[in-house]
Amino acid sequence: MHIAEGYLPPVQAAAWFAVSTPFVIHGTRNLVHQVRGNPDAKLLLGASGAFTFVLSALKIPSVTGSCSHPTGVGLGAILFRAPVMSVLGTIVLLFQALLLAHGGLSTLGANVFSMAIVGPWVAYGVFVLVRRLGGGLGVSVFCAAALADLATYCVTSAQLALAFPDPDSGFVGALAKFGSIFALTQIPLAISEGLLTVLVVRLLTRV
Amino acid sequence: MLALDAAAYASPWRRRHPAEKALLALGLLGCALLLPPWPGAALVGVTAAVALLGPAALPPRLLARAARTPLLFILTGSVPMLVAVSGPTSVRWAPDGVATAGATAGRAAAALLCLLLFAATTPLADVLPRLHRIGVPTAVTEVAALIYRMLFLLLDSVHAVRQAQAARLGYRTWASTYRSLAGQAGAVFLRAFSLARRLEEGLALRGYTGSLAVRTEVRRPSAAFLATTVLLLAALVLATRMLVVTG
Amino acid sequence: MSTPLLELRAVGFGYEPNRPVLTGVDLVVPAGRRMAVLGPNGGGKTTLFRLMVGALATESGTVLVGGVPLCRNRAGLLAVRQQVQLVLQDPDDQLFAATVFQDVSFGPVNLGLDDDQVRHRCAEALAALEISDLADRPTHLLSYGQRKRVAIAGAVALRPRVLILDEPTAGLDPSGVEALLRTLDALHRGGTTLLLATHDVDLAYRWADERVLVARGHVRQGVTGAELAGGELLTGARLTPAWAPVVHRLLDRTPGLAGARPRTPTELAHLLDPGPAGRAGGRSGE
Amino acid sequence: MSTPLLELRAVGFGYEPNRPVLTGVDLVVPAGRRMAVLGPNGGGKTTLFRLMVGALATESGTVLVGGVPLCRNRAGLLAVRQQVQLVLQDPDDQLFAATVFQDVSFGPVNLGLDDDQVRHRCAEALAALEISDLADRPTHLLSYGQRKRVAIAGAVALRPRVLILDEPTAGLDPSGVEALLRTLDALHRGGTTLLLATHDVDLAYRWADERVLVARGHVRQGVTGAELAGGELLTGARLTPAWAPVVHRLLDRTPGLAGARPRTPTELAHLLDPGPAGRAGGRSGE
Repeated sequence: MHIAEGYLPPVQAAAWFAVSTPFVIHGTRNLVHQVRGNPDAKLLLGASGAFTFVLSALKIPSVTGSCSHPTGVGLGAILFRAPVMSVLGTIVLLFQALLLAHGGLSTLGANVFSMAIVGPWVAYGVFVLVRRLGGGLGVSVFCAAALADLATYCVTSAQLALAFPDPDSGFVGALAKFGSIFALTQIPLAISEGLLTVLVVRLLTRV
Repeated sequence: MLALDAAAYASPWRRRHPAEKALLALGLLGCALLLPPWPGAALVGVTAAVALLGPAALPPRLLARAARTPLLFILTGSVPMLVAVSGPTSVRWAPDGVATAGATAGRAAAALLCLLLFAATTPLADVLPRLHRIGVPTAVTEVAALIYRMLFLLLDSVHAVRQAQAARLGYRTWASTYRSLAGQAGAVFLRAFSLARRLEEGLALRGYTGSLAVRTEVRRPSAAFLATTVLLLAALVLATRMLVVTG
Repeated sequence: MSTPLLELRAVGFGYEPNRPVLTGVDLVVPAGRRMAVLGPNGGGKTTLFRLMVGALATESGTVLVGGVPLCRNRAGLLAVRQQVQLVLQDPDDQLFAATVFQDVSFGPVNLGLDDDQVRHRCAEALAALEISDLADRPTHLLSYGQRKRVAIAGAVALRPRVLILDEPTAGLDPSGVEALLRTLDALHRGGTTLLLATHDVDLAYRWADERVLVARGHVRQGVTGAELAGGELLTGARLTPAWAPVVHRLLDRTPGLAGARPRTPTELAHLLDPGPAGRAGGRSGE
Repeated sequence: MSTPLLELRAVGFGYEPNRPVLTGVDLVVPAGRRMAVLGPNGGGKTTLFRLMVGALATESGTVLVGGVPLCRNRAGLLAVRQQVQLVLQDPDDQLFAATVFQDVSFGPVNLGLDDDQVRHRCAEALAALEISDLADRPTHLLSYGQRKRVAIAGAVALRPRVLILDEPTAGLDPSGVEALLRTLDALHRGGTTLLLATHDVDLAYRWADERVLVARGHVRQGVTGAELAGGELLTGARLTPAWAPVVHRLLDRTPGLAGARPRTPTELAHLLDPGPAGRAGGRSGE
């Protein structure tokens, strides 16, 4: 769920940069530390980032007949933990903006917050929680990936609702409007992504 | 393989210093965001489009292809602004709906053209090794450069895997499509990590011990280009002001 | 004469407008033939193959599969894919399941066959490629040559009438090449028509029933042995001549050896010295 | 005699205990030689190369670089890498930077050279590989053959005295192979000692000053042309004989051609028919 370039009013775009920055800095410290201890980690991180980019470029069919893209953050967070995903996610979002015109530079802060921060943290949190509650690997992975996808979409809807409150019912009404228009594609997509992630993890645990 | 990326390498502005193009495109982007959408964003959008199709010589076909998907998103995103809701059943046309939606879509479309102006003229290869000069930690720029190199190898493989699956009837039914997609993701995952391992060995042979520093091609920012850009931006701001006052 | 399995008539294609990759291609693939497709890298071999299996749409001209024009809708592609299978050069691009058996079963499962039939098809394909013992192995732990065989088995499991192989011998060592060619010959005896791309002119000379040259956007069928001995055609295609046809000319001048037609150095050595050394070499070269 | 650039004495190695990959390897690489290293896949060629550059530690025996025993600490490896460079078969295993120039600059920058020297070294290496025009091009938009040259340029930029190339001709078409060999010969004339792994016996026969056979864990230096014509040694290494030495035996029996030593089919064709056709072919094969 990328917010397009220039879509947010300048003040809000700047505010989202301010919100995201501490998380990305924290992730960057984490990454720099990891790389200093083990130079070969750079190559693994590079591979992970490239994998996330390519995963998000897979076209998966959704109910409406159109194709949509998985976010890839669920799998990424399960495999590489949330803080590092915030940096890799930021790089990937920048690449998506510059290589695919998907998302944008002014909306990078907002997109980073929904897709590189909230998504991975929710995925990671849900995964750990469901595992602790005794869920199997499949169930945990499904919940993590599907909920991460849903959380990303909720955050994006909220960001848009904040920017464009409804003239009658304000933020809540706008949230309902944006939420329902994207729910059409996003709920089936979240389920798809959950199922797909389970299949991938199964494939990977078998090899 | 990625049309915008390939266009950036083929662009007549390829050899310009990335800072020149950044000033122009980001300056225009700033104007698109900060100036009133009418007539500011409109002027900026036209300027960016003229720069892209004129001196930057981007083929119009490519511009249309690159802009299609984001424009679709901009338009769907504007639909909710047209209506106002106060309850589950009470929906009416929003009083300023058309104005808000129009202003937002106009601003976003202009901003998109600014983004494309940068993306279609400035290869990431020229940007990434210079990012450390503006304070991005080297570890991050080096990882970003590796991502950039590896993603093309992986896109190649995903493309080939998809073809091979189609040849073996992998997209006949809903179920086979999901199986095929999982296969693609799994294959790319394994590819990504074998790539990392092999590159690790290959780079060790080249003497890698922790730094992936490289030299970039020599380019100097052109003072004329920078000055023209500043003048252009100032002219845009002034023109918008005047139009707002007179309008 | 019976209908050719595959036929191209005046086919033209380009990836970008006004930059043709192939023009005016006429090609007939009769049943039961072993064809070698020779050409330099970037000469259009892979493009030709992708047109043949409907992975690309022709710009002009027609592709006929079993006499019927190829139609790139769902049903048409399904029909083509059960008759013609293309195996790409890099096996890693075609293996995506966890184990060899799962990978080979991909096609039969997608055909909607029942469990028993899927098993039967897989067993058959694995046996044909002489890799039945690898069935349960994870694909990514196999050697390059083994992965090549698994990729071919995945195509064979669909029981195609025509099997197209893009550079199947690339990256194999001489004994690997010989072993693969023996396996392909067994498939051929089983009734499969084979097209094999290569830039090894000697290989094309000794293995194929017919040679096709693809270079500079043009396709030339029925290339003769004499043409593979050197000359304009090869030079134009940036290929080097084969030894065998040149050696045959030399043999015709050598007292007592005129008319001999050895296809490999081993056969030539055996001809020169039919003693035990020659014969020992003969065994290794087969 | 001067000290050999590289020497292996009684070297043994295995990846797992009690499963030796190489045993009792003695090998001398004198300065200025062009050596072909022949052997089947999995025969130990790549392992041998990795031992030579210190990427693997010997289990027994010694590797001497310029007469000095190779020491695998940081300083020792740095010293070796400035003298001996290994280029792997797949260029994608060694290319990591976004453009050709950036990639080639990695080695010199890593050596700590100043900016001018780095640029000088890069220009020199790109010119040696005849890819100066590619300097600005992105790595991911190059052809396979171009990427191979960039990978070699990355090694050449370190000005090694010995350049080891693992299967550099694999995947190239005949004209690509010839062009690369010409480039390597130019490097050789410039003073670089070359080791080139291949399983093309004909290539080893015609290109190299000396041939080394690596098979079944053993290394045999100074393989003769007669041995490449067939026999135990080749059979044991699962390699097929070369045409040229067998053809030479045939020529010695042919009236008027005894003693002629053509190394390629083109040269043989020219010998049989020194007319314009032969000459035209001659140009293409060079």
